[in-house]
Amino acid sequence: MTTYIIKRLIQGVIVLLAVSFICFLIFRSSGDPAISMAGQYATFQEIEEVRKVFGLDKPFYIQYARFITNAIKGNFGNSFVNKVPVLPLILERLPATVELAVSAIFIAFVLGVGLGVLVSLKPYALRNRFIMAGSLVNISMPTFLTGILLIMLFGVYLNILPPFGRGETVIVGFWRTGFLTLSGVTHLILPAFTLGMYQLAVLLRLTRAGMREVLTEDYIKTAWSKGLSPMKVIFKHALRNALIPVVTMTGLQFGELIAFSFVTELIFQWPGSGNLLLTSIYEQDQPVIVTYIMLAALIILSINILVDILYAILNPKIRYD
Amino acid sequence: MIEKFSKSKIIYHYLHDLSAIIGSLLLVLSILSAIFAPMLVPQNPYDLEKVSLEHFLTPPAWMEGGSAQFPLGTDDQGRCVLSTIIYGFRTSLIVGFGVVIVAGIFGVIIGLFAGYYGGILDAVSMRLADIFFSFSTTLIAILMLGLFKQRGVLIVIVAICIADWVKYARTMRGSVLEVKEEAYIIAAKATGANDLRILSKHLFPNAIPPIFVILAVDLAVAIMLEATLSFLGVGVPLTEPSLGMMIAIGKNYIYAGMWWLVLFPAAALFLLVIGINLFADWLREELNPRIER
Amino acid sequence: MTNDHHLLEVDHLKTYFYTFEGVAKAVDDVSLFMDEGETLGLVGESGCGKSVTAQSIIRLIPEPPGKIVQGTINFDNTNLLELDLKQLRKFRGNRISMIFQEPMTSLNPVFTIGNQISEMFMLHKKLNKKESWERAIEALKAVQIPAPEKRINEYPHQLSGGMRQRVMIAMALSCDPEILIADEPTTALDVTIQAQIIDLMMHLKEDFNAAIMLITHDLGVIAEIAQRVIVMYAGKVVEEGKTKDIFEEPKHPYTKGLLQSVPKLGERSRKERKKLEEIKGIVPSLYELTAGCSFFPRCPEALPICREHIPKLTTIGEFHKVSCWLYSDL
Amino acid sequence: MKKVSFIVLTAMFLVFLIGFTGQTMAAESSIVVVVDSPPRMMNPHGSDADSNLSVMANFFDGLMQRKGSDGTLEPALALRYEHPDLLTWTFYLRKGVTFHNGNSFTAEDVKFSFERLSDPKVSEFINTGKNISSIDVIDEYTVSITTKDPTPWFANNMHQVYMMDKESTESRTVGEVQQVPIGTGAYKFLEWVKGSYLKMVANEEYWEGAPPIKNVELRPITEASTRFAALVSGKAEIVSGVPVELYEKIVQNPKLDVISMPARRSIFLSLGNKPEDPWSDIRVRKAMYMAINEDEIIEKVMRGHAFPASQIPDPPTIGYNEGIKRLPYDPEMSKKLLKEAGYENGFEITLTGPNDRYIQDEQIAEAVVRYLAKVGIKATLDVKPKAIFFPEVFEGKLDFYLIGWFDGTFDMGRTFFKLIHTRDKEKGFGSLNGANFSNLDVDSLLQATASIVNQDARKAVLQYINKLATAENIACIPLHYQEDIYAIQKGKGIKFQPRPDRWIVFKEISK
Amino acid sequence: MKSLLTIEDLEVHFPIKEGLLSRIAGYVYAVNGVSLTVEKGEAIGLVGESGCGKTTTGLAVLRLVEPSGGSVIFKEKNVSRMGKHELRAMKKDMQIIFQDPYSSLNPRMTVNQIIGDPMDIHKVYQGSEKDDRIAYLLNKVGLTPEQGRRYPHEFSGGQRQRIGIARALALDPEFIIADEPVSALDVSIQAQIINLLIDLQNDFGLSYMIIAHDLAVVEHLCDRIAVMYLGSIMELASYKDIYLNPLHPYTKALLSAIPVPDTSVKKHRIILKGDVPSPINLPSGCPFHSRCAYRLEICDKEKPPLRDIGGDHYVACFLY
Repeated sequence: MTTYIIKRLIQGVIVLLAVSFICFLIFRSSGDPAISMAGQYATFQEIEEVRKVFGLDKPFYIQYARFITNAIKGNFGNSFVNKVPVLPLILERLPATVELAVSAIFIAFVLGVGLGVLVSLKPYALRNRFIMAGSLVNISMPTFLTGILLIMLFGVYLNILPPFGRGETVIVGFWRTGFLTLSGVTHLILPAFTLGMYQLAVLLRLTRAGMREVLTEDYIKTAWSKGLSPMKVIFKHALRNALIPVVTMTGLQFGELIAFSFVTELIFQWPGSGNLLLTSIYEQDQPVIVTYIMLAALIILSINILVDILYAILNPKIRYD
Repeated sequence: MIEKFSKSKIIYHYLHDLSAIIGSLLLVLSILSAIFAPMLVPQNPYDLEKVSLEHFLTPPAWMEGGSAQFPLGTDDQGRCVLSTIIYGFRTSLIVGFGVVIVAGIFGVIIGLFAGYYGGILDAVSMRLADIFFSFSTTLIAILMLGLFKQRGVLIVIVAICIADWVKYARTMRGSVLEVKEEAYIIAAKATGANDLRILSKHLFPNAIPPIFVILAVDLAVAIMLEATLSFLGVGVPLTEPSLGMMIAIGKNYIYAGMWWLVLFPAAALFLLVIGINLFADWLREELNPRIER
Repeated sequence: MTNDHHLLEVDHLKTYFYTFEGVAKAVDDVSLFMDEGETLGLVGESGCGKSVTAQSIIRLIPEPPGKIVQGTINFDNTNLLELDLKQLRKFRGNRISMIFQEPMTSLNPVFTIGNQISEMFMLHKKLNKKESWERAIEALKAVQIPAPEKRINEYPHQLSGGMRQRVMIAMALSCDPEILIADEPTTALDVTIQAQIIDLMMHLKEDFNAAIMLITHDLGVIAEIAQRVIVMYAGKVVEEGKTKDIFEEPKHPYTKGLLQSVPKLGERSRKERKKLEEIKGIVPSLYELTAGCSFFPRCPEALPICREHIPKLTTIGEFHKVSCWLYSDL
Repeated sequence: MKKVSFIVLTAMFLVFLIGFTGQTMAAESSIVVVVDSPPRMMNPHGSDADSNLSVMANFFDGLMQRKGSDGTLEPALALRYEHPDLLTWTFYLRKGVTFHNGNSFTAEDVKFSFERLSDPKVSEFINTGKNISSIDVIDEYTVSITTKDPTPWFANNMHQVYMMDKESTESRTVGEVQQVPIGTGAYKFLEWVKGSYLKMVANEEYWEGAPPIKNVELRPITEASTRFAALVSGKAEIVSGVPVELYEKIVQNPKLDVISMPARRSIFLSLGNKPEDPWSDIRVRKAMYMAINEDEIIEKVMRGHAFPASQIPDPPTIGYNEGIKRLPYDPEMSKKLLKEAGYENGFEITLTGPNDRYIQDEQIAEAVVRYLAKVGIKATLDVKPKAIFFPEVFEGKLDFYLIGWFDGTFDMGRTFFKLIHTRDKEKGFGSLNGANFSNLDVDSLLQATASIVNQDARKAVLQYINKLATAENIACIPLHYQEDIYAIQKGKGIKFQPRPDRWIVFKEISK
Repeated sequence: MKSLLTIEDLEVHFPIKEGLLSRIAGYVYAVNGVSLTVEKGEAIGLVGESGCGKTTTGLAVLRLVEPSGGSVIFKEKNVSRMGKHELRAMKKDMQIIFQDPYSSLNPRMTVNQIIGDPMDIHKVYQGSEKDDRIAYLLNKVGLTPEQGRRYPHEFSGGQRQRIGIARALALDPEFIIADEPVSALDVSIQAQIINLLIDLQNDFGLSYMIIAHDLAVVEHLCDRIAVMYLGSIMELASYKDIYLNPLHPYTKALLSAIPVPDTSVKKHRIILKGDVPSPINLPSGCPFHSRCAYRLEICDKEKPPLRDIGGDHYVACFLY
């Protein structure tokens, strides 16, 4: 197990380097940040000077090497646009994103697994056909559309839920949370559902497929033949097995949600890091983008490793030798 | 799985599965309307001379101020919404099929060789897959915009493919690893068949079915992605209408009460995608060896 | 005719499966009985309905597509088919228990074997966790698993096939059932392990005084341990009788053919090689049964009547019944 | 178990209460203002974007300030200035001004602030900074600044060069300076949650007297429709950048007032005249001009919220020429001109433009492309985010692009050097002349203006240059001046007068 | 006369990789020094329980798995040293039949294509000759030429096994390895396939290596039988000697464990203790010593060699 984790970490570092390199490459070849950094009225020479100050005149590989050496020391440089250190800039926005992602994945997991089990027991019942149709609707709607339609319905026509922003927040230690105020929670509802909707459908379908498969297994027959109650058979013997791929998927999706929820954040004007990323991309703020993507890769990677560990706990057969 | 692969059975199942029929009908209708768009539409939204600001923001025909010339109304540039939707299908389907064909072929080839030969080839291509997979497709597309500084259908296809081939490669690899162990592959080796023959005649045809399911699902995903990218303003150019862009434009008019700018393209996008998904669902069940219908 | 004090009595059981290809009459009018402490062998080829019969008894048929269409299953004066799930559960595992063919898949892979065995005690004996655990260790001891205190914390995949089947037996016998249904318990095992398991089952049967319904396609196993044998073919009982009668004086052409077609160890060494007697043709699909006797197309002794009419099970000796027109009249 | 959940619930309830009381407390003499783009940083020199300068105007003061709906230049931290020769500017500072941290404002702070301008790590006013050759502190309240080149508009720019406290800026880390502003402004910084809000509180010791509104919360919302939602739901008192497509809705809303203000920014299409291009022919350029139905653009695309423009500068700017008139919309004439020039069958051209910079920028460009198509010119539309677009302008690779301009100095001299002077890397002229327009007469006249200080003389020369470039040579096709639309909550007694530069200076608002 | 096939000290060890650099942490010792000869026209049986290496031995002979040591001489040529082309040509003479009639036929090919495939590969029987040959083979294995146009899933298990046999016969091989040819079939079908194999041997003068776990099947089909345990041959003798005069304790246990469908035969059953040890951690000395009732002191130290104790009866046990 330990060797496995070390192996994954080493792989992760390589992935991280590759990812940062690709991002760096794209942005180096995409535009000259010095132009916008020098101000509207700067002359060609002044821009050249700016380039020198920021080392943008150096060859690409030197810039990259410098970026990486600094990054190892924890210094990811300053934002070209905001001129402040990049890492705190992103971290400051992270709690909003994490809270959104956590709520979304919570909704998706609880409802997805619950409905998935329900549907798997009697796949042909009318009610369950409706649930399945609903899940199909969910996976057939791009997130932005879900968001807009929810805003249209609840924010504009019914006007019962706030359609944008994060509401009132409270600082607990270093963490700015919206969970603890009523306004924070109501603001969370629409974006969390928007973000979680697609995942909900995916988890529902995965649970259903898993349950349907598991329910035909011999050990379920054994469990019935032991005289166990349906609750025990379904929730202990069947669900535990069906959950293995579901938990894996949930973990992977959670990573994705934290790292790449910018579409939802954009639509709901959520002050999270995804929104920051999007703004930075439009503003070509290269240090923010590269750092963000590296951070995202790191988050996804750590979650993947955690998922693998969880997988091993859930599935005693796996020992990663 | 192969056991159940009887042709008559597939047709029978198909004809007895209402959702599969509805799904494929929706898909076929969209494809047909996309192909025959120039003959169908009241106004060609690509023809810059025909579109005129004169008719901007006309409501649907049945509403007050509506005109029979524009059954579903017009957008803020005076484009006929119905025509734009039909042309939008074109963009969606070109991107959708473009992605599944390009990413599919690339991914399948990589997966086939990685799975069959294993070793370094396998390790390298799968690590590569990890790297590309750790980006989200939307993000790649936005980054591509930075690289090319231009928008275009081709760039959208390339952008989506960059992360998308991974799905195919992984699925194909998994499928190949499974089929590789089948006795008929060993039997083919035992009769002295060379690698090329084994790959093409024995391995490929048997490892490919799971790809069909991915293909169908991915078509829907690619279409949704194109819409998302166009919605974000990094998809196809403004002059080549796409459903996502229509929604993006229309969203500014939600509060102004001009619902037709969002609702019609949204419904069109939704019907197209759900059609594909219905079909994909049916295909998945059909090709799934484990679940008896 | 039948003894009134049978432990289990299955009457005119019909279990059908409704699928795409049509209706599969997996069990078609099967009647059988079991007495206390006896070992009944249920033998037949794949798809003959022997497993479905057994699963019908404790109602494990998946619905849909399966359905018990007709019949009664009387156990201790109760018709099991009339019970609701809650009542039925008092029988399952407690008074009638079952072990399955694949020891690899019939234990839940994500729970320790201790967890899975102690569940039985908690459920049927209402013991607490600790007591159940201790009883589980005893049960493992009873099936001769070495170091049960250690093994009890292991997961199924950590055990060999033989060990797993022992665990299944321990679980099945944990509540002193009156009937143990063993569905191909040794088919997946090697012969030397099979010998161990059969030996174990026979010992335990005496200790627990349970009746065993042994379902297998292996005539050798039946010959060695069953007291009575039921031969099934295409969902129907074709012959039934004491083991000695069936093996030494088989009446039904199918039984005869089956016995002759099996290569017997040492036969060639003793009697020189000859070609095996084979039953021509293939096992019929349950969807394409003919109107008359299902064995008719393959039967070397077929009569014209066999094509048209299904023969009835006729008694031809003490406990010996056969379903063949050669032995009965219209 | 139960006990724990009880405690948790109570705790949550208490936090809720605190949350609510926090909300209600802020109600007294406070406003929430929604703007369309967020401040980037709290460093007054760090960004020359109006969105940032506007916010900084509340924390900081310049030596001068602009006031009122016409943007009159008035003294601020400087009481007056002298301009003894072409290169020298002497400022006499206001006495008794203190920074928010209590430090008093002196000539040393002015010197420090100007020096800071040329450090690219903290400043985007490099051009201004590098142009200064020396800063002499004459006494505690007098500073003399010498520029390298004659810069007639130097003082006109002083409202956006903010004065910082030398001591606190040097003693704090760069990061802290970027986050927490310490200025002399009418408002003191309270809290900034990036992406959410910026809170500030009145500076009771402000040299101009304490501002009427005590608490201000600034909420940036980039999505136009979301801004609207904030307004309608009553979450904001003042909203700037009201989308034109929602104008009617707001007017109809009885709870809202709409104020529209002609903005100074003009929108135009820049056009080059490289000899190999078809559009180097003045007839072609005229034809393109006449093909565009600007009235329809204003009516439909801008929903009537724009004014036709005939030139780049607006009336208050030095260089505005009343004599320049728009060419009429005449597609027939346009086709005729094209035929004369030998482009009967049109030609291909790419129209580039930003899609996140000006009001309806994308839509305007799209409409232009279609007008051109109607006279046979095949224009390809290529719109992109401003961060990609502007460097392309700078690199001078474009043929034809949509851009907007407004010069904070109210003097066209600086702008023309950027926009229509021939590109000259050595001298740094024409850096935003992205389509390579070149006219030597314009160039030489422009260079001559640098040493003209007399305002009337400047005006005359600049007007002439303007006419030469835009009317006679069609260096650009002017479209319109934008209109800024603000919405405010009715019945709260809010007095708000929009400024020509689109800044929102809170000390000018009362309630 | 030279033997048709000579296997000498054949070893197959599969590496187990683990750790960061995928270094080899150990081996699965599947086959450990197997020596055998097969004469022309002879059928030899390989019996043993699952995991004893009998299938691996069969695959290694055809080089479908690479042997780690030892040599395989087929028709006086060393198979282990053959190049790609030679190996391919060799497969004309040596073929294999698989256990699972369901997975051993390519589901995407018709029966005709399956049987014709080897002919295409080796470019023999082209054109109409090929069709004739396929029809002939189908007939030979008891199927009709019409059935050749169908796909494998349309057949029952026994029929599929016939197709597999027809494929093996396609190139007119001299030697066929049959890996558990009947174990997946129903009892009544097993006899049909066993009889077919006997008929084909008589008709074509084939040599067989029959790999099976069922001693009764092997006894019926084979002239000589090798009993394998943990990758080694324990005993090798004629079918008669194996049954009537088993010497190795393992052979004895195996024989006694097999239930006989005959109520008249009552016999004493030897129950072995425990499970077969893992082929990853081979026991020292005799592979069987941990379960052997007649264990001597030497048994856990030294591996007994396979010795001829007279009458072509080989046994690997220190008792003899």
